[in-house]
Amino acid sequence: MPSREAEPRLAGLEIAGRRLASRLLLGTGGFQSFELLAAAIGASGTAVVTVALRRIDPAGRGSLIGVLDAAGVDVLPNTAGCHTARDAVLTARLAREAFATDWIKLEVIGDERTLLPDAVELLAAAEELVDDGFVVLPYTNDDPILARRLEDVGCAAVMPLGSPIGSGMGICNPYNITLICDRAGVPVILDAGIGTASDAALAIELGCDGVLCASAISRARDPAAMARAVALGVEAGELARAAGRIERRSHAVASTPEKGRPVL
Amino acid sequence: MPSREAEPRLAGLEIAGRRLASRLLLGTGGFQSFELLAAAIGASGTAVVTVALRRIDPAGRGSLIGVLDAAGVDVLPNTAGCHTARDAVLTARLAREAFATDWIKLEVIGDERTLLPDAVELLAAAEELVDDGFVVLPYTNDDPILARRLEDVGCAAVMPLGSPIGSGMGICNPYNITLICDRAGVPVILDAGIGTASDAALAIELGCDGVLCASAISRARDPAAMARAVALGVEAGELARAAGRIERRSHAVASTPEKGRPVL
Amino acid sequence: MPSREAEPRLAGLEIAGRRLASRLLLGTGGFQSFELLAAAIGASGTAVVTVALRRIDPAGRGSLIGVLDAAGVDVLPNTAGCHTARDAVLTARLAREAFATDWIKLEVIGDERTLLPDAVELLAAAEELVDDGFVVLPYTNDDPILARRLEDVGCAAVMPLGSPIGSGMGICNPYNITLICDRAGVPVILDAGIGTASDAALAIELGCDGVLCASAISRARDPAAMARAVALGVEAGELARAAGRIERRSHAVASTPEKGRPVL
Amino acid sequence: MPSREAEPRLAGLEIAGRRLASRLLLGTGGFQSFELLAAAIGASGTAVVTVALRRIDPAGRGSLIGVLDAAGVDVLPNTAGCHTARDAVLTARLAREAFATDWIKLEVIGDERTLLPDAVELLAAAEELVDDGFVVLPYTNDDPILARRLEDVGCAAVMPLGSPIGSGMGICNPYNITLICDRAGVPVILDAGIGTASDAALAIELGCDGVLCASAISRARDPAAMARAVALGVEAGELARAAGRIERRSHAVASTPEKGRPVL
Amino acid sequence: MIVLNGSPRDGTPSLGVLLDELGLGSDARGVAVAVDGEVVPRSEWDRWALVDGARVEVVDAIQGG
Amino acid sequence: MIVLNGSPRDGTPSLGVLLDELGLGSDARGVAVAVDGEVVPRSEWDRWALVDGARVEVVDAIQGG
Amino acid sequence: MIVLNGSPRDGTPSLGVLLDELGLGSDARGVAVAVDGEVVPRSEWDRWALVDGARVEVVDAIQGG
Amino acid sequence: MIVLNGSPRDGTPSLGVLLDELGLGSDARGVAVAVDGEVVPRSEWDRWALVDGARVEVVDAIQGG
Repeated sequence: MPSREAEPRLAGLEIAGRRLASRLLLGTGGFQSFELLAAAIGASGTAVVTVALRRIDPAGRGSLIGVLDAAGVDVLPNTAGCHTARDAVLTARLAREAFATDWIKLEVIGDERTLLPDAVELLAAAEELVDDGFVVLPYTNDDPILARRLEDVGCAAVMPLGSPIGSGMGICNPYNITLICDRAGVPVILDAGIGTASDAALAIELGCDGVLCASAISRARDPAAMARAVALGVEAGELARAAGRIERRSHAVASTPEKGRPVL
Repeated sequence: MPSREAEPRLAGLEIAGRRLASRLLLGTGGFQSFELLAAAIGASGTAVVTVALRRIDPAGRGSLIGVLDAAGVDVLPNTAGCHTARDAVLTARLAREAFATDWIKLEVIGDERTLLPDAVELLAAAEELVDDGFVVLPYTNDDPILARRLEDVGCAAVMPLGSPIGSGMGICNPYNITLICDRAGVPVILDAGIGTASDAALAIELGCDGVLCASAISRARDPAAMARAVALGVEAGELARAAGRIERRSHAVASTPEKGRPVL
Repeated sequence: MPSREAEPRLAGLEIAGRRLASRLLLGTGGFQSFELLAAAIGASGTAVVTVALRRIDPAGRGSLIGVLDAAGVDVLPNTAGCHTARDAVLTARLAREAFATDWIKLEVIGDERTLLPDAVELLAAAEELVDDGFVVLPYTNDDPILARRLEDVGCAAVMPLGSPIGSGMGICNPYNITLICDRAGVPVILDAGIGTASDAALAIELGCDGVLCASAISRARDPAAMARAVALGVEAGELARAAGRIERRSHAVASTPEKGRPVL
Repeated sequence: MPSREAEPRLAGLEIAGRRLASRLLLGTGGFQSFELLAAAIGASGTAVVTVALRRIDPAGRGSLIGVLDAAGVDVLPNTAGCHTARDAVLTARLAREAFATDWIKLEVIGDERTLLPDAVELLAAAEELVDDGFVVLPYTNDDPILARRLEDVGCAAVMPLGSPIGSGMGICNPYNITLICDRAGVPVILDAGIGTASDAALAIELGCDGVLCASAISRARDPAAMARAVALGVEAGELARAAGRIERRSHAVASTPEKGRPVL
Repeated sequence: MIVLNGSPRDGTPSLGVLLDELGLGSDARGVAVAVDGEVVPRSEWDRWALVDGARVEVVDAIQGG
Repeated sequence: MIVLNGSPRDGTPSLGVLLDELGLGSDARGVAVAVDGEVVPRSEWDRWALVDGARVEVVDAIQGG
Repeated sequence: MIVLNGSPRDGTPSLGVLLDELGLGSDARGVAVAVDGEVVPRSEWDRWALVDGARVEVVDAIQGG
Repeated sequence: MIVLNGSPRDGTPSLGVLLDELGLGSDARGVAVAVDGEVVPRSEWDRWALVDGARVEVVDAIQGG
């Protein structure tokens, strides 16, 4: 078996010059306890987890940051819930203060029901944040043109959805994801829609450089086991893509030769 | 993460009372050299590989058996190329003599072009071989009724196809595979059609107990890497199924709570 | 527009030398009243409807036959509910007496839950009924090999399912249906699984010669409207197939030339 | 059968207060001759066809307008080939002068290879053209948020793609099309990707109010036959949607009652 | 005693008498008869004798399939 | 000199003269004209003056999408 | 009066005092502050004055997607 | 004459002799023999007689499926 060391592209994901130890990014939303979160982080092998900002609870601050520190992962703040470029930009700036990072997972959604991104606001926010020095990772839809425009304004990666957040429907339009990957000059991270390990493997096989997964793991019956499953799926997909799969054929190809068959 | 020891079902596949160390079975057809075959066996972690019987080449016998011995895997002979129950039964008996095993991967095909199994001849052959003391693993189509009848006549497992042999189309009808798995009292091994790692993961997630893979590995650009990829896919699928995936929903479910969003 | 007269293949379906005025066959099960049934027959334009046989209700015989006579359609009795070749053969003989027809829609199911056909019993029954002079139209699964064997024993048509009876899932495995159509020497009638008009159109486009539809029509909110919809779908599919569709391409092809675009 | 008169929604498509006699719009690109174009228009029953503007050929002007006049159809000019809002707005104004119509099919594409729309430029152009008094029908991607924003700025309809122009891949993401239809307050016209009649039927069944079809018809082997096929597909889909289809079920539902089966 | 459509019934009438009672003449459309697993041709309904314990199935057309 | 549909052309005729040469009257259907990026209303074709170097685009209806 | 996270609150303390009351020093991790739609850099928390009616948002890290 | 794997061959050797010629002892792994459609158990290779015209199939393990 070819050693993974021999294949630099298998060595992990690089975003904005920073090498991540894993192609799997983990969303922290939805875990029922810090223990389950910590276990899932460990099982996933992830190096980066997302967090959000909400009004402080004066009654008692959680120890989320402590948990993440103990797990040794970096924090990627998001702008979840923002509907306008203005909101998202301000939220990103708050996040920079809160976490001392200029990385931001940019979310600008179009409505509460679908949580789908708003292309126009998203692009405007991305441009402003890039100008302001942020490393912008935008959650986007599966439109190849928008993905390229996000790259053109300087985003460090693009994060197209497979299907709506939390839906678990997997990748509704693999064709579009392939188009995005084929033309991207920055890493493509499949974000949203993953339901299970095979979805993650498929994302990588289609050409994605990474996968961000939240609900599929945090809301699984056994989050840590699913974290490990998705991590293995990512790894499987990565090896499979590098291995050069057979082409799909609409006819059979014998795996045992006909020649020499005895006449009995 | 729950230890795999704690979950007996993760400990491997058991057929006819024999525990296999891996849920992945490897077909040996299509490898360009014994070296590539040996490397793929190693990378796959498989415990069982298929072989076929053809008229002996007097000019020089290969060392296939030696390679498989060295790899420490068991041999599962097949009846590839047989079109009738009679042919398949005789071939199985030859195989029993050749390999000193009563395990047989039973193939009775309907035509050369599709290599699809012939339901009637397959069932007749299975019944006769079971009566003759064989441990019968039939390559079958994705018909749930035929799968159950094969089980009813005493087959030790059923091996439905995902799509035609060597086609790499994956699982054309996941619904039927699910039906087969839901109702099977013997192990279900997805045989034929696997093209890449995510297909293997999906097979296990749908409920299959194992996967048999030949062309997807042997004809990949890098067979050993693909062997490892498919093995990881199987493992990923296994963990994911045990972890209890989220349900598919046709609407979004926020992974970040709306409550407490600041007004900026 | 090419006249339909100019295209003999558009003139209808021919089975066992009998030309049917419509490619749509209608199942009579599930209609809530004879009035709805009569309206659906009219709206569908069908020439053949299926009926079943059950123990007579001494309290009062229905006027089903009268309704069908008034509608001017031929009766195709079925063997619904039979699990064995013996049962099905006897039921077919009862039907011959009851309806003075040697046409039989042969159903031999494997279980009550899936209502999927049992390949072995089906083929045995088909062979016996053909020998007994019946015009046999077997309800079969989507296995191309079984379809060919049914043809080989003398069936006048083959009726593969798209998905289970009454499920409305459409055509789960279009690949198999295409294989069946490509190789059939007798008419192929898609039976079971149709949910709506586009499913019927697709069946014909894939190469089927006809469609049999029951639940999709009889259990629709407005059965007569759905009957007309499915009939139009069949006609649309027929014309489309004859018209020679464009190939699927994975890239765009401009429908407006780029040449001559003004510079504004 | 319910009369179509009794169902106002079956009476056709209304855009910006103008009732169209057919839900099918025809693109004129790709026809090999005016004769084929005229035949397809007739066979399609369409009331509206698209045209484009290109630098005049001094050697000899065609009689396209004459053909369309003779066919009695209205002209819907497009802005095909435009990459920026500015270009598209200017082209729309040229079209208004050329055809004395304020209707415009707005296309602003992101690149030549995919011909996919550019969300940001499209929305900007739409807003400007609406302000300028145009009746704007934008060719858009399948993003539900963009569709709503186009409606919000005053577009008279939205025209999402099923798949790239001329690809014939049908509807790649039915889920998104359903989302768009469920929430639209203006007519939704499926534009681009249709390959055959069943695709058109499906579009309407998903909830679309109309279908625009060019290459599938103009590049079919027999364009007029395909025009008629697609028109029937649209009509079939319309009736089927109104008829209230059965739900999809993952299990069988007998169409013949079990009760009263004789014991033979 | 005979068994008609699964229900025991006293007496052992001829098939013709039994069908008469059910109001079924030999021109009854959509109807067929089996006795002890054998189909009785319509033309023989009148003269077909039933033995004691005969299982008679009389079936009629219903909506189906 | 003007540029007509991308091709340089000697002289600086009025737009009306230019269109006459192309055989296009103000009733020409499917035709439109832009000069230097501005659409010229059909009603003003006759009296529209062209300056030296003007870029004139004259477009016609073609089959399209 | 100021508005802290949407709730009116008597008095107009300095931001530093307000954060002290919340137990937040300038080394509080995962916390950020905006006043009237402007983010206040952590280094200026101590010396930032609040005007009457100021809208203060103090946010904390939570689990999220 | 016998037919070995489809090819006619002069003489009628015993099976043991024939296999010896092919270099196959009874411990040859992956090999099996059928004569006239009947599988010959390995233990009987040595003593199995061939009749004139016998169809002998000798098969070996190959890569497959």
